[in-house]
Amino acid sequence: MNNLKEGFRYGLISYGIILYLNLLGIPLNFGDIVLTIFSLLIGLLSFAFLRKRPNHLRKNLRNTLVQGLIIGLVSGLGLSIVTYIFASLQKDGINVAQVFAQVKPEHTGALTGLTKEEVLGDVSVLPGLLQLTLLFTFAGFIGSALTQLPVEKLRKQFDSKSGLKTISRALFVLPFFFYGLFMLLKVEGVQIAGTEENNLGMLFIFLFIGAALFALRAVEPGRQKSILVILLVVLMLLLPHFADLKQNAILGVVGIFIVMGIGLNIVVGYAGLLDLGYVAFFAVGAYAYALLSSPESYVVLNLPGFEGVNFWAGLPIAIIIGAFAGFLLGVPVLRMRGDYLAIVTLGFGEIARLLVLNLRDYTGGPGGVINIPAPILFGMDLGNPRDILYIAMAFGLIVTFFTVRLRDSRLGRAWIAMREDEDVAQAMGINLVAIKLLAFASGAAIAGMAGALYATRQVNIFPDNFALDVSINVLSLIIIGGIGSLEGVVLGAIVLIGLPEILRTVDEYRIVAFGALLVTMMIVRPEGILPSTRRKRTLHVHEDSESTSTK
Amino acid sequence: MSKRLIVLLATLFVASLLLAACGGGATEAVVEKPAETMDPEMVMPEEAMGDVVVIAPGDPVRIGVSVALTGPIPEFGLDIQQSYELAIVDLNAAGGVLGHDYELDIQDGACDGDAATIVANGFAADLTIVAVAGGTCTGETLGLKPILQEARIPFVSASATNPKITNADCDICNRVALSDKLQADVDADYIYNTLGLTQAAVMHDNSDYGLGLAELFESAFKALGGTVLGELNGIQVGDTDFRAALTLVGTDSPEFIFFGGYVTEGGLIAAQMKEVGMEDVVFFSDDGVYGQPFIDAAGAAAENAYASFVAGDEIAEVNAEFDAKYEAAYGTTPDAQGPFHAQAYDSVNMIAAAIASVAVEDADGNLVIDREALIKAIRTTSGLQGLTGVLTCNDIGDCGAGGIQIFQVQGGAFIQVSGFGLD
Amino acid sequence: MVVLSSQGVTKKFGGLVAVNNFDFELPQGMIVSIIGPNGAGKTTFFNCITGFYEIDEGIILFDGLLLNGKSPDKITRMGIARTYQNIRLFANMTVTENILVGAEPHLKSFWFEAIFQTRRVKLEELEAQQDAQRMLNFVGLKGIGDQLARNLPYGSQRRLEIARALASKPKLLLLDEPTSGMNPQESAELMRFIRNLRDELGITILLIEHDMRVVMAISENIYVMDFGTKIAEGTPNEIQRNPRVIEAYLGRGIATGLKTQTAKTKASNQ
Amino acid sequence: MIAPADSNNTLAIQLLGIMEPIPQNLRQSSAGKISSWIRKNFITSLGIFIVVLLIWRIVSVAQQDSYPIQYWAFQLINGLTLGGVYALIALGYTLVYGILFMINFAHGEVMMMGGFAGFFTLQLLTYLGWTNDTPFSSAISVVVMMLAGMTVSVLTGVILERIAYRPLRAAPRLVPLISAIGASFFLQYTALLMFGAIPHNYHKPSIFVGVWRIGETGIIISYTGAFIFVTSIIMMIGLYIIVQRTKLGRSMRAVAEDKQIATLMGIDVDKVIVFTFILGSALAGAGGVMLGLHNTVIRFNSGFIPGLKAFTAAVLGGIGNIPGAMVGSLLLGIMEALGPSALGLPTEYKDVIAFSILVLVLIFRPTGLLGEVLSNKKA
Repeated sequence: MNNLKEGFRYGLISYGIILYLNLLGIPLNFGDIVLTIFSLLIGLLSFAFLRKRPNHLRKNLRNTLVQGLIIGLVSGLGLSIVTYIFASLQKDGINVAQVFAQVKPEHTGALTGLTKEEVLGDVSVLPGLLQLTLLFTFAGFIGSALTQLPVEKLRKQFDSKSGLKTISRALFVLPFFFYGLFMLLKVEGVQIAGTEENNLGMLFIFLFIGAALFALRAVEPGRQKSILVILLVVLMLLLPHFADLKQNAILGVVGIFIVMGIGLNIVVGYAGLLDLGYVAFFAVGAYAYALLSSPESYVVLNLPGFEGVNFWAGLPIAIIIGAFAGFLLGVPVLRMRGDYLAIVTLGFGEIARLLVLNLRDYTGGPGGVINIPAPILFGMDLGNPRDILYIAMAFGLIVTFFTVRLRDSRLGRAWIAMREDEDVAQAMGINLVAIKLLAFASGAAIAGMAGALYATRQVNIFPDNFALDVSINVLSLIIIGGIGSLEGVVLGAIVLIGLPEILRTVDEYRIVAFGALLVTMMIVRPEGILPSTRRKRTLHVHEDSESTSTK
Repeated sequence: MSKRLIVLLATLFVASLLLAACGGGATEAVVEKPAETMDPEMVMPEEAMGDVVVIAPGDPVRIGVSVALTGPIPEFGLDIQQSYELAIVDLNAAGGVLGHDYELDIQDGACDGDAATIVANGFAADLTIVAVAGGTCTGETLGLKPILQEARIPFVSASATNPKITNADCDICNRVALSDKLQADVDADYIYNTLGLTQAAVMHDNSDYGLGLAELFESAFKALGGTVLGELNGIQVGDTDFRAALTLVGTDSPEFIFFGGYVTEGGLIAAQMKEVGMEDVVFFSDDGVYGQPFIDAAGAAAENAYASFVAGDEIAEVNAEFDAKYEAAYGTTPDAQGPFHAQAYDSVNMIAAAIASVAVEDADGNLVIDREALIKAIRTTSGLQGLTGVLTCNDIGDCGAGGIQIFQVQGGAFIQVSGFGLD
Repeated sequence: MVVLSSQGVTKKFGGLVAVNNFDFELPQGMIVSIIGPNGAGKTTFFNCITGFYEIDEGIILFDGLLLNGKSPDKITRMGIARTYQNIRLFANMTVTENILVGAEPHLKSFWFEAIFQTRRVKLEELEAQQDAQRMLNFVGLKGIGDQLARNLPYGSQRRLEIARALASKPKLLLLDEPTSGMNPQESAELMRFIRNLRDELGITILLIEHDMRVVMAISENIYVMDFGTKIAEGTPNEIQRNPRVIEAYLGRGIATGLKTQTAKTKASNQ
Repeated sequence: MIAPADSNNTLAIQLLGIMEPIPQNLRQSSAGKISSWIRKNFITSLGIFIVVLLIWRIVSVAQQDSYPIQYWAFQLINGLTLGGVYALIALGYTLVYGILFMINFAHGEVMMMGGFAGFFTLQLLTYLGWTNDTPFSSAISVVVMMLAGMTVSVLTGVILERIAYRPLRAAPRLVPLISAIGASFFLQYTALLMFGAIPHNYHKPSIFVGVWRIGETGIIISYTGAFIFVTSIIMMIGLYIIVQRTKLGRSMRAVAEDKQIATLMGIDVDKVIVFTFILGSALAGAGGVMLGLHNTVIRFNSGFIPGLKAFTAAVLGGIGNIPGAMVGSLLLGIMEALGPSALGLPTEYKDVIAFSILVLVLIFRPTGLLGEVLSNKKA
């Protein structure tokens, strides 16, 4: 009996997930293949649930198979009942979509194999639902049967030395493989499924960069590594030439976020100051350059004889003003700690945006600043996405250089000491005021730099571009990537900024997936995908030592 | 449940969502396309690279769409998108252009310059896009503008009304919507001369559209001799309690409130006015507020509120036909969804008419469209019959037909109270 | 010569007077202990010296200079270093890094020099690293410089904390219950080590200690605190015989119970 | 470059060289007492300077355009209502923070879910004709809506805790915060996909349609506004009693103090935490429904801005402190309502004012108005 109960519970959970996806409108957007997808999912769920049970239960074949059947049956019946209710309502002319926006007749049709007219007409949905239930039950059964495979044994075999060697070799080769795939798309006549070759190419680029980061980490320092680095750098430098406009545009945004991530990493990762208002400095940099350069800005219009600066003159000004803003905002928060610091910086971020929005006589208000000139170097207009990407890459390298040098200096040590224990750090003779302000100011200077680049890339900037979600994105990307780790910033930016751009056409699903990804990552790998080695140890020790006091 | 199990579930979940995100499965398998259906860009005649778009026989003519499916006014965006789709269905039913169908490449411009930049770069990179319909909002359209101009792709916006959109320097910028300047003038004139109100309070939603219109209205109303009390007072999109702001505005005892902004906030302001002692104050707003969603949002308080909107001179019949088709296809009336459907339908038709006028068939049976000729053809559109009236572009790309008319909510529906169509 | 002196130091927390009118003198090169029951205000007095708490009344002088109102980092720079009762290392930094942080007061390079790696920075870092190695050797932590501080065994963590304090080359070292949690053997070893510090480096040492064997064996002068006030002062012999001290420690108990009693209280926190 | 050997370094000098060398010649500052105080308490002086500026501004504005006293009273009432809404959400924030020391960033979304549940219940009840039938049935329908909203919010909150927070209980602060941010996005866009992007408009049950007019003063109180204010006060008191007086409240406080020891005392920590989430989410659900009734609109992002403001309010009052959340919320509401007219600014500045007040308060009291006064240096 216990057995059935357990299976029933798993079944309900599976049903919950299926129902959620159902209400999210997956049948509507997928059409007929939705049944295949759902069945696969049920199979996977059944497999996952049943594999996790203790060994003696898992080994019991009959028990396992029965549970698998129950899981499939419960979710199948559950979904059928709901679908039947929806179908009846729809037949009665009640628009279910007024409550659940995605539950339209087509949605019901996709689940039952009928057309919209048939659902609304007098064709019964019951045969379709029977088929659905049977399919799910079968899927649950197969999933449970799969648990009997000797997975552990296979894995053990793979984990042996030769397996590891294969992996590290694969890591070495992977970036080149993806680069190859990307280039293959450029070859005349070659097409890879679907109409979105552009997005597929983009995906290969991201895979290339990601794989390159992993490969670099896996390879021991030495001649091998130097060769790898040189090869990868050359490929990276060539990349913008092969990519098309949209790909370069997306990479450009990713680049700008990488620069910002490196800056915020100083504040949050090294100095341990939780800053939720980082966008303020980004906005300051962007507006500083925009107001000084756009022929339609308040400054240029009201200063007689002033025609606006070019990008290379505006950039240092933006950086300095950004740093100054960081210094200024740093002063009042010197005494605050933890969550109070977080909310005050968040407040500053909002204040910055709202001031830009409301001081419309000077900033252009909601109308923004338009016609911001492109960077010009030796008479060349560098405003196109490819050149912007090159500039972003250059900026990334420069700030990485600066950050690494700072991190390894006594200032970096002082930051990390402060993050570890503020009081003791001060008792060691560290001037907390100075290093906190330095952290804020250097982070802000980098954001200012990114802001100027963003402004010139966008041509027009608006206050809405500097909302809270920018801060949240940057914070999330350094945490997903691995806080305190510079490769992590790159990877985080690709995962959180780049990938969603590919999926932009499919609107809101990407943000739901983004939210789910953040939660999942925090549970699975709180230290990030590519953690800095030191940080990784912190988080795991915290994790396994629940016995230490939680102060 | 163990932690790892949760983890696994969560992973599955993400995976399935991502799968969902991939839509129809753009990345299902790697296959090599047969040579005869090669990508159009590959068969482009070498001597004409960049200047013309060559479309192989059987391939569609592709029009990019930037539309606000997310952001502050997704319901308007959806309305516009559905109208674009209807226009394409009608055009293809009428035979397309020289045997080629039209096809839309719909992207979410999110009512935001940021998203539009990426969308526009995508269009610029895709050499098969001949023209763009959109964007929905002013900021979005300004984001499209520099990139499309560089790429020589003309656009026609259905709903971006800010005066900044079109100017003499931009030959690819066109719109069917009427400029806010015109709207502000008509509104001010109607209020001052027809309603006889002179004491105004002006509010806005601090968006480029709402604030821009509020400022234009303020100057137009003052020019007529009216008084604008106090400063322009702004509200924030996303807030829902505007009583404090309205109380402040109410201290000056205005005869009416002019609100520049969108429908949700407009509806809430109209409703909350009654709760702060402004029962007798007239609510007057703009084309961002016109439509059924306003009446839903304001409820009973919507009665007697005014909104201005575009109305053409000979629209009734064609519009009824369009409304019927729309309802059949999407299950709601266009007016319940948003206001700009007629403009959206017209803008695609305008693009199609221009394409039809410049497209030629070459010796190999390919369709050839010259980009510069298309830009010129759109700009010189003249006398095109549309849902909104007769479309004729002026030299800076304002092509809107009809005129701004005033509507009032009477008995739970917007009733036209000025201009053509009234006898 | 007196290194550290206080006159009338008073520190209040709300209604509670943690340190009350405390007068204190610490001659150069001596090892002096402060003892007292839990909550007597010993650690609070440490915190007053190191600038952690701002004192409400009185003055503290170090080398003839006023410490009142100075921030902890400045006081450390003047030559006072300390350790903590419950070890407070930078747990996620390596052993060497911990010591380098301790050496902060002697590093003079600026952050922008670090960016361009000027010769001065390189030299300074090299020296600091070598100093740190020497320091590790001195405290017997040779060869584990690259380990994370949190992974060290307890005794080594204590040593590391002292090493970190020593890295600032202090004139005065404040040790807050250095032997707590140690067995007698380790304690004895630490005592020798502390005496060496004084003898070889000439560092004046102020101890808070619960273990009476340690206190009596090592101290040259002892201050006894209870309820924030000084109740006795003198050499170990004098203190052992002072009836007020015995009463403060044991209530109305007897002197022979002293050792067992302290053994019980030693691990508990203040 | 060596900073001058002077103890009176300004911030700027400190910035140039992080650490000054050990002073050779330390001497007492010769400057006057005030200037030395300012130097030591630089931040506080900055705060005082800003406050003086503010007062000056308020006085000069008041002389210029003087509003009648009724106006201020009216705005005060508007502010109290607004604050009441913030309070319902802020109480949940502060409760969870008080027990778990984590910012439940998704709390606003929990409220939004309740608002949707309330909306659909209202639709159903309107269809059944309850809402406008008799005052009694109308009142019942409000109660049913509230219950529906609370149920859905509680479900959301509990699932959230189970999936997104429980596995992270021992992790460092940033980790649950990011998880909560993820959950916030997830819930928001789930609502967007499930219920559509289009705003849903509440139609008030008849019992709530109407306003009180106070004499000839022109002051108007809407029924819903009064309802919100009174409910939030009652809920605050109820919550306070639960936490301070009941056995469960004692367990909650024990868990807040030390989870390990609470376990040793025989307290089921998981249960207590789940209960905390139930309480907080129920409040949020009630808040969501009331917000919907008051402002008549709910949509997928309805939770975000109120959530942010409520969070601000909770911090303003001292996060973790129940009366503090109430005080902070009301203060924030009042500042938003009164601020623009008091400072002579257009209404779009209300959020600037709100966030500036937050910063200002935290400058003087780094742990909020009623937050426990941790000596900012713990030994």
